[in-house]
Amino acid sequence: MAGSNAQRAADTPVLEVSRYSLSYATPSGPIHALKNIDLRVAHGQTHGLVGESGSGKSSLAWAILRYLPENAIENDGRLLLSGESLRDRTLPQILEIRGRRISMVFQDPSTSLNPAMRLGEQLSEVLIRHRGLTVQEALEESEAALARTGIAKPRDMLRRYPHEASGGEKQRVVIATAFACNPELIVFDEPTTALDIITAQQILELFNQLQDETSISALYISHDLGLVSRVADVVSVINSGEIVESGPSAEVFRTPGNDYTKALLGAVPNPKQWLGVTEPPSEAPALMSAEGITVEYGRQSLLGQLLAPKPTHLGAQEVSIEVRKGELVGLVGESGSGKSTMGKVLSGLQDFDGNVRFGDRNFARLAEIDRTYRRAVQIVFQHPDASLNPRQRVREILSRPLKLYDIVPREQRAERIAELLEQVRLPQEFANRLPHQLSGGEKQRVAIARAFAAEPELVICDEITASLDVSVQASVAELLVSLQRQTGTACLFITHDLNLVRQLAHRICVMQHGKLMDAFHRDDAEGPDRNPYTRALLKAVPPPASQAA
Amino acid sequence: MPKAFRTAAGMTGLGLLLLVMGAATLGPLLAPYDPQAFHPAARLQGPSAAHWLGTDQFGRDLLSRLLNGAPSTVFFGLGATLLGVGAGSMIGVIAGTAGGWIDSVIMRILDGLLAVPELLFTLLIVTFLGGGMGQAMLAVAIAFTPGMARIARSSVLSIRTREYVLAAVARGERSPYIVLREVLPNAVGPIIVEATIRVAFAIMIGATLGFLGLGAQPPSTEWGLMVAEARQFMFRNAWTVAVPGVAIAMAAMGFNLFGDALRDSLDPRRSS
Amino acid sequence: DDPKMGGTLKISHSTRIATLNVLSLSGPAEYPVIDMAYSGLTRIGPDSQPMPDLAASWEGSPDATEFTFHLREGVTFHDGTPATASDVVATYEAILNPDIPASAASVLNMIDTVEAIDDLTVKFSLKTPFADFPTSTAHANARIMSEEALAGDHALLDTVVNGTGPFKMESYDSARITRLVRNDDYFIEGKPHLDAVEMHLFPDLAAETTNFLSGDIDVMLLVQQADYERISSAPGINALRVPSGRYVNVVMRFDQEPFDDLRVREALAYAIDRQLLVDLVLEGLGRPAHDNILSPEFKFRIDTPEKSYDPERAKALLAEAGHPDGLKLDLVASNRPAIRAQVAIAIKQMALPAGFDINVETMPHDTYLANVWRKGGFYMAYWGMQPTEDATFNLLLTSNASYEDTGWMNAEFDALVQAGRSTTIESERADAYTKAQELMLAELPYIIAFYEDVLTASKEHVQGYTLNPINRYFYLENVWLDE
Amino acid sequence: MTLGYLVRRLLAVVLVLFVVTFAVFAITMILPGNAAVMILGEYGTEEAVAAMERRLGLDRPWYIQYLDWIGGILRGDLGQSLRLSLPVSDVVGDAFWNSASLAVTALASVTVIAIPLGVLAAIKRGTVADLVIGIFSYIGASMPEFVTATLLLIFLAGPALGLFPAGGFVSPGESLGGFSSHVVLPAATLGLILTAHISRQVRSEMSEVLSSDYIRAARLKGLRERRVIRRHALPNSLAPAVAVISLDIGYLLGGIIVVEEIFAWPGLGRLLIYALENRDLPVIQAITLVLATVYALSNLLSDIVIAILDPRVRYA
Ligand SMILES: Nc1ncnc2c1ncn2[C@@H]1O[C@H](COP(=O)(O)OP(=O)(O)OP(=O)(O)O)[C@@H](O)[C@H]1O
Ligand SMILES: Nc1ncnc2c1ncn2[C@@H]1O[C@H](COP(=O)(O)OP(=O)(O)OP(=O)(O)O)[C@@H](O)[C@H]1O
Ligand SMILES: [Mg+2]
Ligand SMILES: [Mg+2]
Repeated sequence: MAGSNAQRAADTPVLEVSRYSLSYATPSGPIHALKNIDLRVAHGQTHGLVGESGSGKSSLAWAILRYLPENAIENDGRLLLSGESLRDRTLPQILEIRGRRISMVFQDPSTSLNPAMRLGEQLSEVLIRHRGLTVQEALEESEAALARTGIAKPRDMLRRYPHEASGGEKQRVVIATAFACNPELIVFDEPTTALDIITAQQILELFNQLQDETSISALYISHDLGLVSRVADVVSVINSGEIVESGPSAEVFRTPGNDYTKALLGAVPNPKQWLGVTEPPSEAPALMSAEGITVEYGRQSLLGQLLAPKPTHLGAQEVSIEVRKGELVGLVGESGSGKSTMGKVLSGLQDFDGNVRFGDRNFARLAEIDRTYRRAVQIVFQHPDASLNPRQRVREILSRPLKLYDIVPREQRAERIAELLEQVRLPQEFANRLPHQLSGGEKQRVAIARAFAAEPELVICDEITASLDVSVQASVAELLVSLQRQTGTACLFITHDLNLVRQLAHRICVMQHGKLMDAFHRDDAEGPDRNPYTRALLKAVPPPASQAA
Repeated sequence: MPKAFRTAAGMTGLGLLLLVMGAATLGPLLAPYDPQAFHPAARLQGPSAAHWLGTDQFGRDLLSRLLNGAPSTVFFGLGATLLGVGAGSMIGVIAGTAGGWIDSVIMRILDGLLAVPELLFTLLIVTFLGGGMGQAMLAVAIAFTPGMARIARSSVLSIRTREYVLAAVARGERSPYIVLREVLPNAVGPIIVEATIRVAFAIMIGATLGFLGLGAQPPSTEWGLMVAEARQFMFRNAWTVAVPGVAIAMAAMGFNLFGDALRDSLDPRRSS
Repeated sequence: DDPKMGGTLKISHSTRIATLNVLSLSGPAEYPVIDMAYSGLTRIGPDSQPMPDLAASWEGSPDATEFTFHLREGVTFHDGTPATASDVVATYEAILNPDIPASAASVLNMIDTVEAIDDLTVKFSLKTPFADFPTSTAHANARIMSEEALAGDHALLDTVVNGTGPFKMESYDSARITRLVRNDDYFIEGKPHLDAVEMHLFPDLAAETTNFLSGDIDVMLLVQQADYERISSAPGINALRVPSGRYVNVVMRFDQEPFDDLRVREALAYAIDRQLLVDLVLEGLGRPAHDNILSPEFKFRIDTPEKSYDPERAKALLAEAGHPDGLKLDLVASNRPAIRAQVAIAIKQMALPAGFDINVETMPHDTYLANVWRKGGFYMAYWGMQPTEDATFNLLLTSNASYEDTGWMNAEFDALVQAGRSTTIESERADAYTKAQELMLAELPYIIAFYEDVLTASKEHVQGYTLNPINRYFYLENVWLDE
Repeated sequence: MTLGYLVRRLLAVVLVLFVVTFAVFAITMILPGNAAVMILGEYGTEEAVAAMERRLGLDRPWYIQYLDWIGGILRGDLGQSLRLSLPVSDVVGDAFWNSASLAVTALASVTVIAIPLGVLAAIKRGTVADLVIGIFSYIGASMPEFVTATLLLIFLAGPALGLFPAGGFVSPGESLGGFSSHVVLPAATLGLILTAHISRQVRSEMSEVLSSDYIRAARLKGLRERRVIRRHALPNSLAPAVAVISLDIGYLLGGIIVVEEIFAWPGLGRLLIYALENRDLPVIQAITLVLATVYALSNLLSDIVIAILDPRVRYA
């Protein structure tokens, strides 16, 4: 269907941006967020806007909606909606346009919906505002609009509060709101990023379906090339505020003309491209095996039970996972499926029932986990900002494991720290820095270095790339693999990114609702005996951009 | 200087604080007269060249008394807060790090103490301790303890689940290292901010106790007491009341503004 | 002008009326209430002499050991029951009962027996001669209560008032207003003039003053020195300044160092500028005293030599007593009322040049009562004026005084006081009291720097309002409103 | 919010109160001086004090006194005031209603003034209005009640203006006008510091809400600013404001002690000071109980209000 609407483009584009520049005044000088942007969205067309974090995508959206912060400075470039200049409008006029002629869908439905208002009111208020309906009419209309988004019991949903709906349901409400007044243009700013893969896939399908039905033009913003390739007719690639390449999406993806676009495409994980340790030691003996691990959250003291009993909750149920020497095992699953719970159990942070066997020793609960085990199993966390003590310098952070386990004599510590920094490809001077003086990727490298400093046998990586940019993601993943190759350390790699894990892992375990659903060798990923849930997951993953096109 | 202090409010706070702390440390040396000396010929006068801020009932120089009373007033606030914050943080940190039943028991007791309004609590304690500056200070400290403990505990709890602390636990670090090096240095922020604002509050409570006759006692030059002693002359010479009254407000305001600026500088989300 | 009848008199006061139990009450605002509601056998008049009250007349035996009182006829309590001799007997028996806390007990403890001769005659036999007995029966806490009330639950005495005074209790709210209304059956024909009296409580002095000046309060019971000038100069207000024998005294224990040495006590006496003290602390509303516990209002008061402020002499005396480098002392004062600490602080400053380095320690009144009063060695006390010489001496200074707090214990002094009370011959009494005062001034058990005037104020339309220097008798039955 | 939750909360309140009374009782017993000494003052000879102690029942061992007192409480009898010779329930009951009239007036006017002020400051962030409100709230938050009260007395009740009575109380039942003129200054004194605090909190909550994604979303729906503020922002910033107000009630209950003393308001605060000075234990106990109960209940009430304002909050 992509491209089918492109032919029907009317003469006047719905949106025309020309020579538009925007900068933000800051105490340390202006930040040029948008430079001479030229962009046209034709009638009924979906225009994708792709770029890294900070490239200026949202800035353009705000500019179109005339919702700029006070420190924004614009040049005299043009922003035209169906030929009418948006920049000449007074605020009351803009208020008439917003929601009626242009509407917007945001990244995170849980923050863009008012927690204290029923979903029905939030949907119907645009209808009341812009179409002058009565409350009753607006509610009926809302119900119909919600039904179109595929919600089973729309009347019921209208009466709920945001916290009573799932992320997917909330995003459907937001989308229904955006389509409610039949606007000329809808701006989507990463509408699926905050959702889990399967839901994201459904939302994407919904978008395509509604787009077909209404032929409303859309500006679709995303950092995910694969995703944009599935919805956009035309795509523009933006880098540091400049549009570096623009054209029909099929062309751009197949034959990227610009280096930046190429780099962007290259950084997208491709499951077919094996990055892992070349010799998967599949015959190696089990290093660690977790057997029947169950974690019950919310257990209370006797006093607590008396005063304020709360229900308990199973974070993991009878999960068994095995990691062999030198192996990289991927652990995937949607949000809340219990991946981190397993990571915490195995790194000795969470009490459990069941048995963890490590080498020839058994551990049946948290209290039995001792320092020998802790030294041998290290963990790296998701958030680079939170995983380093903000008050310790990199040197101190890296020297801790060396000191604690007496890995090298005191005199050689400085030298070893330099080595570690080199291994994670950071300059030696970084030893003197404080965490806030590092970028996210650099912080994550320090965290990895700290884990490897203890010379562990197993490293648990809990979503270590999730909060990094695509390009940085790839280099961190690559770094991990190269360290693994050098040291022979085994790794449990927790992630929700199936494409990524298929590039790295020898074996993959899939979790859902605290249970282990599936475990398979990477080669069997598309095999016939896969669990249905695994299949759904794999299907939901956007195929890498180059293939989609 | 952190950005939050470069605002008008931050600068005012810093200025007031410097003024008040200066008075508290150097005040007695700067006083132009003996604060207790009588000048019978010049009693209950307004500001004059000889007595910049006027004189009281005994013809004592108000400026000298103000400067002389600065240490007892300000250090009362600091001392009471320090004691209360110290004890409270200790309890809070113990509860927060120990967890389990120790935490439950401590929290239940704290809940109990927090059920009594703070000034009432202070009054009860100070009456039973027998009044006086030291007693009042202890009472304020005791009254502050439960609130501070709660703040310290929640601060510790929020730090305790940070990933770098988890990393230290997973690495096999021993508890003292985790508490002293990983948790505490990062948990003190909110505690210090709260403490600064509480100094203002302690100064106000201390002055109130002095005013009620339960805190500082004559011939102390504590500011609340000065207000109390001067009240009977307030219609004859409003200066006798206004001078110490405004001084108390300024001291409290200094700590309030400073505390807020400190909070803003620690919390970028709040800085405007 | 002829007194006009009717109207409500509003009196403001700043201390609570906590109880109406005649036997034990002691608050400054409680006295006017019982003075209105109750009568004693006798009452102290504005001239400080005993005057008839419930007793129309009385006579004593020449040796002053037997006194007979003749009650008025036809007097009834507010509830209508007749007031007779048996009520008087019951009241005095209650006062003397050791199980009942009674403030008048220490003044009346010389009573041996009290008996009703008939319905209207009561006879007292005393253990020891006592010439001032009719003054003692005027004690403010010795008002006559009904036998029935005394036989009942004593807890009721706190709130239920049934007296024979000119006003009846109408409502009693200890936190706000106490209201009394005219007793139409009062035993003095034509009195009281007022329909009602209201006592309004203002715990904050500033609030009280402002309300008196700008509100509808008619009488401000007690005026602070600081406000006196402002109040007296306000239009439409009569401020009343009654010279009184009320004093603040410095207690120096004879049995503790360094005040066991007379020279040290004298040194301190010379180190105080008494006129300045009056000016600074009392705003001039008092008279310098030169350590005589008896003020000029007392009949047998002697001319007292003046002690001028003489730090040099004080210093010399200190040196003589073995303190050539001066003395460091802790002087304790309770914080209520503030005058105690003020005098202490003034003394500290004045005595500096004489070599006294006095550290004033002020403490809350409860702590003071529990820990210092009658225990400490050097502290500030504060007493109201007593009705007689004998009462004054026996309150504090004789060896078996009720509140003996100096450890002076002088047998000669005791004998002189005893001699003064046991005769009714004026010249003998004058002689005994003169010698007693001379002895006291020589031995210097207390430093008494000034006598404090009693200050009160009323609006101009209030007529006939006066009070007694003892500040326990208010004669409100004479007051009328000229509106 | 379930019934079970409410019952548990109330039980916890009772438990807390029990601990509080026990502590108060125990401490009074350790220290020198008692009601008998205080009643008799300097006229208390040893015999008189002993007699008074017998009369008041203070000669019994402390635990007997406590058990006796607790027994009374369980029967609904708060005992007899030692100093005022009236049933505690009468004394404290009257004072309670008087205090309540002051506290409610103060709190109501504070709420009415502070919330709009805070909202205004947040909307007009960075403008003169915001600055003025900010200055006002810092000054307000830094003045102890006794200073505010004294200054108000000098300037508004003093001889120069004499706008309001300098103290005293008229019950609203007697004369509403009289009550109003008397309540102005004490309520203003109490109100100043609370207004300062609450408006500051509302401002910061409101600012935070105004910068939230859902407000942005609401604005981008083209809604008028009035609706954005009233329907979207206000309810969300009110819930935290209610939490602050309920905490401030604790402060109010403390402040009332000083204010009542200065303005001669015959409420619990003044009664408390009087009872403390006189070691009138049953009254102290009763007032502590009443104030702690009011505080606990107001916290509970605020939790209920918050649960109504914020549908996310659920107590079980
Ligand atoms: N109000 C502002 N003041 C100053 N700089 C700003 C402001 N808003 C955005 N910027 C900067 O402008 C640049 C573009 O930001 P923008 O939010 O448009 O990026 P983006 O492409 O949407 O990124 P992301 O994918 O992370 O959402 C960034 O460098 C950002 O830091
Ligand atoms: N400390 C805890 N107390 C109670 N419940 C918890 C706790 N930690 C996690 N849970 C719950 O346990 C379940 C599994 O959580 P877990 O963090 O293991 O998920 P996850 O797969 O790592 O999800 P994500 O991808 O979002 O990180 C979730 O429903 C979560 O809400
Ligand atoms: Mg963006
Ligand atoms: Mg996780």
